[in-house]
Amino acid sequence: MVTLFAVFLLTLLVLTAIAVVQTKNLFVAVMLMGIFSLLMATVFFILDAADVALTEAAVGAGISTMLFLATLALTGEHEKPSKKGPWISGLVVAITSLILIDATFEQPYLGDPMAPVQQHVAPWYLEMTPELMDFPNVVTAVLASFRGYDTLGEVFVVLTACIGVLFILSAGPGAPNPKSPRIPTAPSVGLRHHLIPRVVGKLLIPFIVLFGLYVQFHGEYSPGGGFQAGAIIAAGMILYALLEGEKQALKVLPQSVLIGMVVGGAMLYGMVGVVGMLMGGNFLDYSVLSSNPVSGQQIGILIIEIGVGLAVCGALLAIFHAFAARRSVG
Amino acid sequence: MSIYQHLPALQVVVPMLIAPLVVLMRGRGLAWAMATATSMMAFIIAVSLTNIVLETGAVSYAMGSWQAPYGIELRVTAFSALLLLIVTAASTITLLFGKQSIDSQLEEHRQPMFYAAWLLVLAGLVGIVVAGDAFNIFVFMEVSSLASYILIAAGPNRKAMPSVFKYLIMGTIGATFYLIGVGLIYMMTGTLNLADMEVRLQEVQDIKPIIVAAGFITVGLALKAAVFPLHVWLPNSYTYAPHMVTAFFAACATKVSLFVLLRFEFLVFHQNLVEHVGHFSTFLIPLAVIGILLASGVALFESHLKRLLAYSSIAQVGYILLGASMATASGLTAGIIHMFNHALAKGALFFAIACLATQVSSLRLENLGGVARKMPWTMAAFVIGGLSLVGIPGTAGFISKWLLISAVLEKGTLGIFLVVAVLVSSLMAAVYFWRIVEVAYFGDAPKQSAELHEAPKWMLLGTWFVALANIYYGLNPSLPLLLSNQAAASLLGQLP
Amino acid sequence: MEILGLYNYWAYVAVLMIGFYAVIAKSNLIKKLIGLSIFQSAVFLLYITMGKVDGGTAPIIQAGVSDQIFSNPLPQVLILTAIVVGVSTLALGLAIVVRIKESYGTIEEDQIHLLDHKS
Amino acid sequence: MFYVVSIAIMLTMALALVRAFLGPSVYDRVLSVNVFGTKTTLLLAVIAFLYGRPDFLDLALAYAMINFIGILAVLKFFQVRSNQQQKNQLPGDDLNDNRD
Amino acid sequence: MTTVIDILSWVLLLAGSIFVFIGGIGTLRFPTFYTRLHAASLTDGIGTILILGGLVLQAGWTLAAFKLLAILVFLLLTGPTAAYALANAADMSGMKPEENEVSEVEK
Repeated sequence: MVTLFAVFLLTLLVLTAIAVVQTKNLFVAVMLMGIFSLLMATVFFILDAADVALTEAAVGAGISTMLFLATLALTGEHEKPSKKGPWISGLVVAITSLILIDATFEQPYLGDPMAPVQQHVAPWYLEMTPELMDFPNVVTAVLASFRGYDTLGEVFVVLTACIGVLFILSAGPGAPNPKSPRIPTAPSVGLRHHLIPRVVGKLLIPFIVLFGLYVQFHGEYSPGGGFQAGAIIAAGMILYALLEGEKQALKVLPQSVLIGMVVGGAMLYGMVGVVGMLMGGNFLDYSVLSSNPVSGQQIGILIIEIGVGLAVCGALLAIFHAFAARRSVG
Repeated sequence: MSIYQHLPALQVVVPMLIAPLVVLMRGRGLAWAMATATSMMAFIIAVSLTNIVLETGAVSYAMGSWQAPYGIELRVTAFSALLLLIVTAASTITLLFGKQSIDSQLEEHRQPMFYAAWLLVLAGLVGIVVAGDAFNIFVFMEVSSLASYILIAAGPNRKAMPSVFKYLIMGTIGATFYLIGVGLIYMMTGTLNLADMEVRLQEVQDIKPIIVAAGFITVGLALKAAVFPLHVWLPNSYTYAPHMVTAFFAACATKVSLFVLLRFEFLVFHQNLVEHVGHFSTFLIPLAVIGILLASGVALFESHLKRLLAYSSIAQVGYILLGASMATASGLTAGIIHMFNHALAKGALFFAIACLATQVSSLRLENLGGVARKMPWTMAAFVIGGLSLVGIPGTAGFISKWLLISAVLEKGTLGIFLVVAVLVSSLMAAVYFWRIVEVAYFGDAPKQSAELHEAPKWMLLGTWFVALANIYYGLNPSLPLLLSNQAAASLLGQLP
Repeated sequence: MEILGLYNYWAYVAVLMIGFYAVIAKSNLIKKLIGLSIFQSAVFLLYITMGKVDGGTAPIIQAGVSDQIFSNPLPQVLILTAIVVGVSTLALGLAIVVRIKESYGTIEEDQIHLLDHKS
Repeated sequence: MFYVVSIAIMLTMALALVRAFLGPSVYDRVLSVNVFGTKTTLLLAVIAFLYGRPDFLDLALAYAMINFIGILAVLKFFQVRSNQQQKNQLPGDDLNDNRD
Repeated sequence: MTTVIDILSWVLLLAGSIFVFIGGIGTLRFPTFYTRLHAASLTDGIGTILILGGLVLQAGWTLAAFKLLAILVFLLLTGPTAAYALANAADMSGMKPEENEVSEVEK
């Protein structure tokens, strides 16, 4: 029955994707992308991927939409009709999709418990996590420890994106002056004139941050963890910037502090690995952090999740501010 | 636990963890000094790893002490050692000698982030090279790609932005294709570890998802490696990037993708897909040959020096691929050693161009009349690099051309055609270099030439260092030859 | 139910190709990035689909409940990473688009092409 | 029973989606995104019960938050845009120009 | 006792679904933006209360009930705010309630 739900939602998903590509108004496309992300997240949830659903909602529907809107405010929202003939692209796409569809017929059915994926490696994680880590969320265990090196790489991808956006937007005619960072007037007003959203929004910000902290520190027991928490807290702080204006938000959390958060978070993660190395284990081996390997794992995972949360929150906020503080040119 | 056991991890971790600190460096030249020192450290680690690999064979390292396939494995073989040497050496030399060029192209307040991105490219590339896990390769591919977009976007010309956007789109498509391929393999085998994949694929060989996965991985990595006809992002990106970035990328960026491609083709797919060798060769030999000839042809008529060399790079990717698609020990050795020799030749050429660029306003051919009379040392180094690229005896390029031709000749009649193609393209290379040399040595000086001086001494030193390395490894190719031989043997290890 | 067992895969192929089409056929740079997002999302769907087990539940072990079947945690971990990579790429791409708009005055690829060849 | 509720919510989602496709004004699209977001929150809450895992209600809460922030971001976008138009366009130019 | 609570909760859930669905029809079928907003936001409010209320009865005195109430409070605060903000934005942009659908066609 629930599979049928997924079928229904997937159909909506495909229709939404078509509508996104069809529309000529980029703002509409971004709104539909928000719906697309929500649908995708719901499908993930139905397919038992609670952590992924949380991330997709926070990142896809939340952060991406805001980044798109901040860009649209600078670039305009109308797509001009392209003179490019769609035929060659259509052909490439058609051939590729035929190949992929053809391959699906030899793939295991949805939910097949005998599929190779369910036989190898994964059962080991499910079996060993309670024993080695002593907490219930296997996704967190795999993310933070068994494949912690991937997650380290992921934190550095975020760091790279943050450096990149700040670097790219530090030049050009719309860049804030490097000597005296002057914030443009238009976005700095915030939503001061909208009393009701402002009051309600300000009322909710502490709860959003609190919820973010809950997601951060409860990530070993329920869906969540550093990345989701970072995205949620960043969304809360972005709400503050929307309500009070960029100027005020940057006064509370200046870019230098945000960069410090990113660097600090990434370093914290890396340092846990290095400490593990110094204490006689391999890089990112948390078992050696304490005399008891299980509590060593728990300490290590707690610290690196904090690092992930700090880095992601700082990076997403810094990226958002870099867009929002830019003057629109021409 | 001695430090030597941790070297595979340190190789990646050192540049990666120092990169965020570089962002915070505000003093004059401090960011540069830190990045250079880190890069040197990475080079030293690469040298010691190479020694260990030559002594004891492949090294494996379990991240977080979780054994593969449950944890992530790092694996350094002779092949990866060679790549590590290329990448870290290219980064170190360009950073060490290239400061003046970077200073002239980038405002000081943006430099800390630039150098941090540089270290992240380095960390990403070595991360790919030492990774033994298919998904980990994807993660580090993204670290290095995102950071390389930053470096290219640092180019002063406004055209840098559209070219880096094109690179971003195509690079992401390539990475996503790779991810689809890995997903399909994972779906059918349940593992992500490359060595484990090799074993478990035997049970499910020749079903469609695996064949499709092989196709997607090949196409995705070919996109990243700028294999003809998926090269369209490369010329503009190389042209408008800062000169030192071009020198760095031309020496190693596409080769790392080729390295992953070869590892997948030979280690994962070869034993497990019937006729895979045949398919691989039939697909790639024509692509490689057309790529070599077409790119060389375009270079013949190109007048912007950097774009000319960028097209030549595409042709060189074709050589590497041609060697590899022979699927014989000699062919692979030729392809692999060409990675090394091409890095030397292109490094010298782009270094010389950076020297030129400190003096002349435009790198178009018509602007360079008589420049050799004012900058004799720079142009002499350029000529050495050019000779090496053409494959004149006594230079490193000759070694790889020689090995390539002898490997190709083993193929019988087909080989003769291929030899003709290689010779024709070498001739074309000679012609386009002659065009530059002719203009630079015998051309009429443009009006403003009175102001021209020789390039800064320090940069010249770097240029000559690389240029002389071309000659050194042309006369004494034992180290790269040894590594490529071992690499080829390990790639073909289990083949009958 | 048999035939529906592959529906997820078809949906992923459809979404993948819609995104791919937008990336290669559209001239507007933001539309390309939107297409890229769709394209990457489709891969997420592929991975999550293969991890589902019939009658399973999310891989978070419940205290006091025995004999539970869990879906596969590994694809979920991979996709968490991939989502982060996706949004990072998107942010970088948007920053580049902003700079292109400032220096060219347009975000249409064919117009940028024209401007480049005029100068 | 939970099935009936989820089906009703999903049908409503479909209806909101149709409204999002049809428009006609941009505000209609924003409205349907909002409706869609609330319905997703409810659907998640119901499915959490359907799966017998009420600990997943965190997700529904997160969706509600993100949805709200998204709507305010859109509001801010409208405000910035109308500021720009006041600056850039001739007075008397219609601010409600949603035409392509 | 449990059956009474069960029946009550079913009634609430069913009523909630009906309201939500009616709201969906209203969003689709009403002629102008403001009427659609009206349909959506009003039924959103009552539908949310009923459905989440029904779920609370199902959950009993657990952490889940507390979370449901938190969601309820959150939705009740943000729903009308979002509706107000939207109406305000539309109004500021010059779209007037008395206009009929013909004048606001986008494409």
